[in-house]
Amino acid sequence: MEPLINYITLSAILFGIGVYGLVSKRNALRLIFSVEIIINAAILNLVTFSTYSQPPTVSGQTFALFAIAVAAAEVAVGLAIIMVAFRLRSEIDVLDLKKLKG
Amino acid sequence: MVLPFLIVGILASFALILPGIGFFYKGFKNTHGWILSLIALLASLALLLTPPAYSLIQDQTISFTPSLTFDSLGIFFSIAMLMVSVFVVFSSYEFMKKEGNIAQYYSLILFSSAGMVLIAFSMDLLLLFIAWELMTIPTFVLAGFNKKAFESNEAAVKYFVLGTLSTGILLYGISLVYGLTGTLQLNEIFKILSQRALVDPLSLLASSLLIAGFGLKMAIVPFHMWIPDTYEGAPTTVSTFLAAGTKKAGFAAALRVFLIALPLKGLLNEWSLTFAFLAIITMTLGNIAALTQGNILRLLAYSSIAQAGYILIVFAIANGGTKALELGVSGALFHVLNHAIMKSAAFLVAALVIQHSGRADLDYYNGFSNRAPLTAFNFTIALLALAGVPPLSGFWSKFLLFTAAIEANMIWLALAGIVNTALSLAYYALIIKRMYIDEPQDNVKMPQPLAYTFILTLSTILIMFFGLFPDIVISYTQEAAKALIP
Amino acid sequence: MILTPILGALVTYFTGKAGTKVVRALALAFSLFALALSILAYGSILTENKGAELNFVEGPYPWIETFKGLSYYIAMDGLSGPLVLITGILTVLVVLGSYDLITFREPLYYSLILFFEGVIFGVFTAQNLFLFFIFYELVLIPMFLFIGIWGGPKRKYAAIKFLIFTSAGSAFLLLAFMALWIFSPNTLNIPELYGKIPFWLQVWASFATLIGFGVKLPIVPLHTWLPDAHVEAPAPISVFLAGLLLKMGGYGFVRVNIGLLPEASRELSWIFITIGLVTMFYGAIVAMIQKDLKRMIALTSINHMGYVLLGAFTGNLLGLSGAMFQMFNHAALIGLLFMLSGYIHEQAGTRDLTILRGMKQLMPKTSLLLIVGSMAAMGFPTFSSFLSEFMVIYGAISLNSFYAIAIAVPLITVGYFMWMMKRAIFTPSLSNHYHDLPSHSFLHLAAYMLPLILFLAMPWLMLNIINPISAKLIIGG
Amino acid sequence: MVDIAFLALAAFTVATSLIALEAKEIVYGAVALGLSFLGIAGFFILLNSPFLAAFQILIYVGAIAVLIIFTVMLVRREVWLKLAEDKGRIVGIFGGFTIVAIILIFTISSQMAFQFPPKEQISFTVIGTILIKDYWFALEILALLLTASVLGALTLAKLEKEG
Repeated sequence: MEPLINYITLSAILFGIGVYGLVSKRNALRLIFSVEIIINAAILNLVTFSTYSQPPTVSGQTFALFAIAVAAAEVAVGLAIIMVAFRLRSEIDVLDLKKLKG
Repeated sequence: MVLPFLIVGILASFALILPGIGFFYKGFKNTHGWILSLIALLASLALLLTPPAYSLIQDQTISFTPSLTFDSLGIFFSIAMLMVSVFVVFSSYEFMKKEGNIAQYYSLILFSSAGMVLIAFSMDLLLLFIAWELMTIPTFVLAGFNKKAFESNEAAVKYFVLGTLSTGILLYGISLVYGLTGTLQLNEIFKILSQRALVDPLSLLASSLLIAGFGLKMAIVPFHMWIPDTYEGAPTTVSTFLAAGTKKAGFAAALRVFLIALPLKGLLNEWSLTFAFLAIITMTLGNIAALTQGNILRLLAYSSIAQAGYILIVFAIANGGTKALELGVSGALFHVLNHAIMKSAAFLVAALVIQHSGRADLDYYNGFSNRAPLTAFNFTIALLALAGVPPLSGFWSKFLLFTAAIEANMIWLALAGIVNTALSLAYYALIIKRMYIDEPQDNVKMPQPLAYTFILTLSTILIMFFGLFPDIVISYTQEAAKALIP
Repeated sequence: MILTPILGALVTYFTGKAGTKVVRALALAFSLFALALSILAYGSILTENKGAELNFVEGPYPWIETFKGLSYYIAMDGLSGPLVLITGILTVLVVLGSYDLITFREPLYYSLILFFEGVIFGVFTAQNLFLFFIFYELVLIPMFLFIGIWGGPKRKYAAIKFLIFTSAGSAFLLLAFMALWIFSPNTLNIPELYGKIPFWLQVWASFATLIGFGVKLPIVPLHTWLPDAHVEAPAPISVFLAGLLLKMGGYGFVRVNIGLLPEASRELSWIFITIGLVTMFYGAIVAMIQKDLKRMIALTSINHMGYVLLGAFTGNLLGLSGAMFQMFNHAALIGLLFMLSGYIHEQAGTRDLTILRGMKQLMPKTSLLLIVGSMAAMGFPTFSSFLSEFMVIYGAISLNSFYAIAIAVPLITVGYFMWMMKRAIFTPSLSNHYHDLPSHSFLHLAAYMLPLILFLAMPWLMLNIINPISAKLIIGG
Repeated sequence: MVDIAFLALAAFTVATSLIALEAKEIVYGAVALGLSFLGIAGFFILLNSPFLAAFQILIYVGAIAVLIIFTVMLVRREVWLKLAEDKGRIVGIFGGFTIVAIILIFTISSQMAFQFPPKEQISFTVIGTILIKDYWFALEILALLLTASVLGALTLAKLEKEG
């Protein structure tokens, strides 16, 4: 087995990729991709810590279970919102959504 | 201990029944949904306000699960948040006259309220997280509820992306806390962490991530960019719910996590400075941005950011000794309650105007006092209370917070707060000026529907009552503060 | 006592639909009732010679249990007595004076006037710092609306400027009071705080109150809101503004700085006195070059309030009593001048001193009043304002003979009032369409002079009430 | 030290997530995202959590990824298929690296960075016990949450009669 740091590094990299996507992408779907990658990094963290904790506990895995289910619910709602957006207009580029100025 | 279950049970069952009725019973009307959801909310509120509820606080024997607590802090937050829900539902009556999907609208509000109540009572990160999501997910839908309007949809998209981001960040922070301690119970986390000789640097990272995660809801400054857009675009009653309700839940969660699980000696210094810095930035930026807005919703959104800055003071003074903390927590709780009332009232006036005229620009408010005298008066009171003019309720809570800052030897923080309060009076006064002094473009009387008038007058009465007799609330918040501080 | 006008305000507002006559009558009735109350109170303090003690004490009733410091505590002593009296007088006169000058939205106007009166009573009688602060802040709201709704062409700007300046000032005040509260969490009742505040805190609090009260007074670098507010406000409101609002600053200095922070006031008195002198000179000199009659009068009041600051911090009986006396006198005389400027503006259509002329022929009654009022403002020895200015200057000189330069100020004042009168009254006019005052207005305006003459003839009426309290304040305790 | 399986999986996951963001065609991006979820499931097996792995494949790969792909395909007829030029790429890369660096700095300075997993492992069946014993309430709330989100999603996705 690896030392813990390898897993944390991996999840950190995934987090970083998510942040990169959030900052640089301007498409609603890609933004959702980025956020999903971040959530996955967090879930990976949870499971890792669950296995590595001393003495071992499973509450991390339980949490991961819940988190996965919640993420599914969130994505369902998010995609419904995207569908509405799609219906309203064919463009869903967030830059174009900038009718409301920040 | 039964009470949280009962309340969540009531809210959830009504939330489940509503769309069921709406689906099967074709004659389902706005009035029905309105009455049913009001019954659920008022019943829950009544349960929280009855004396037996308080005797239960002492009785910790009946417990179904260790992840819930039933303390005065939770009761206080639930009361404040349920009040907002009542306000919102009450005034939605007018809004929903024109909309479809009535049952779903009320049901989602009830779901979200159940989530807020649960957040206030959770003592376990898992439950807190689930409750957080139960509160958040329905609001995504609510923000985009007006399916035919671009603005509403844009608001929903932005809110959704930022909302899920906060979920992700929160999850990451929680995972680190879990990795450090191997447990999710807030009490246990504190116990385990405080036994360690050294403070693990990871806990610093974890708390920053948690600040960011909660901060997205609380409207703290670097995470505030979605707020004005969303509040402007979403249906205004929903904006009320977001600004006055779910934001408070963010504070409830943050108070629990930061004051119960993470008040570590080695961390406190970094924390207080970070939070003090965030508080100052948040209030200053919020107030300055509010000064330049020409849209009432954006103005209120920025002012709500500024108000979040005041509440943040409580986290900044965690290092300042028990007395300061007690003052601070009690001030923060009071401010949460006040802000819930004042902000709801202010947003609801905006909602009323938008429904009537479709206009959210400030120019429409010129000469408003002639067109809708009672509404204008109620609005004025709410704005003055937001500005912290004595002896309205908003003054006392700010006063407690600033005093706490002085007590904790952070006079500069108190000074920043006071200067900001004076600054904020400027843009509130500008609105009052428009309403009472400027000439209206037209002198058409604006209808003042009964539901709105009732709720606005009620809020005015509450603001004045809490302003003249703040003792009632403060004695309670102090008790809650004592419960929270070990 | 405070409740009467506030109650009156509510009643007046809700009878608004019954027509303006009813509203006026009601407002007058309530203000007369309040005046009667204040005369009674004043009289009983005077006759029983209890100026140094607290009379008509209400409280302290604990208001907020958890804030130990805050209680409802109201009382009158020799310091508040004259100010309460002049508040009562001015309110009646302002209500009377508004008949001609205020012509729209009367219900709101009169109810705000009564509300204002009640709050001012509160300021002058509160014996608890918090209570004081609450009333102090509350004054802003009616004043903001007065200027904003019934003001002149630039009223919006003036109202906002006024609000921002004064609310920023009170922010400092709040900070000072909070610091005092943290130091003494159990009470903020003024009588109980005497002599219990450590010196370092006194110094900090003094600086905070210097700004806080200084904005209201106004002291010189913080005065810029005043001319704008005065010029834009309608004449009756200018009377309130100069007659009562400015007094809040002076009252605050005496009550809080001299009373609660005596050591710091003594040590720092040179700062306050310097600022007072600067304010006097500035007010006098700038008033000299004004073209607008009303703006000139406004700047005069800055000059006069400088006396208050100077007198209050001389630290001797004469100066302090003089300052208090000056506040009372100034309220009456400035009221007359502002009302006059209002009438002149209405009748002559201008307040521009370069245009205004020949009032002697065209408006004899007005001219008479203007001469009399100017004499009072100059400190001419026929009015009690002479007495108070004399007391202040004498007190200052006896402290340090350098302060003798203060004598120059009345000279400047005399100079520009003379110039004004020569210009406006005695220069022959070019046109002749001005109308003189109706005689009821003349009577009403003359009523402003009553207290000035009365208290010159019988200064003991005032000094018997003031001297005990200033003696007590100077000895400390 | 480092397991080959770990390395390979890590490379796979990182690569697929990058492709998910960078693919020209958003459909390929969606597929890559699904694959990256699959990679995460692989780590769960490496971490002795087969139950979680199964769950991840079921929900994330089986439901979420498929849902996303469906949405993408549904909407693909439209103009927004091609991405606009991404302007903030350099800022984005910088932001990503900063986050990675911060997390790593904090982790390396932590005592637990070089921990190894304890010898004894708890069977995943314990999860069931915990769910029933400690988190039954959270489970119920989760059920509520799912209902709420289904309700919300249906409300939004439903076509209104007027169009």
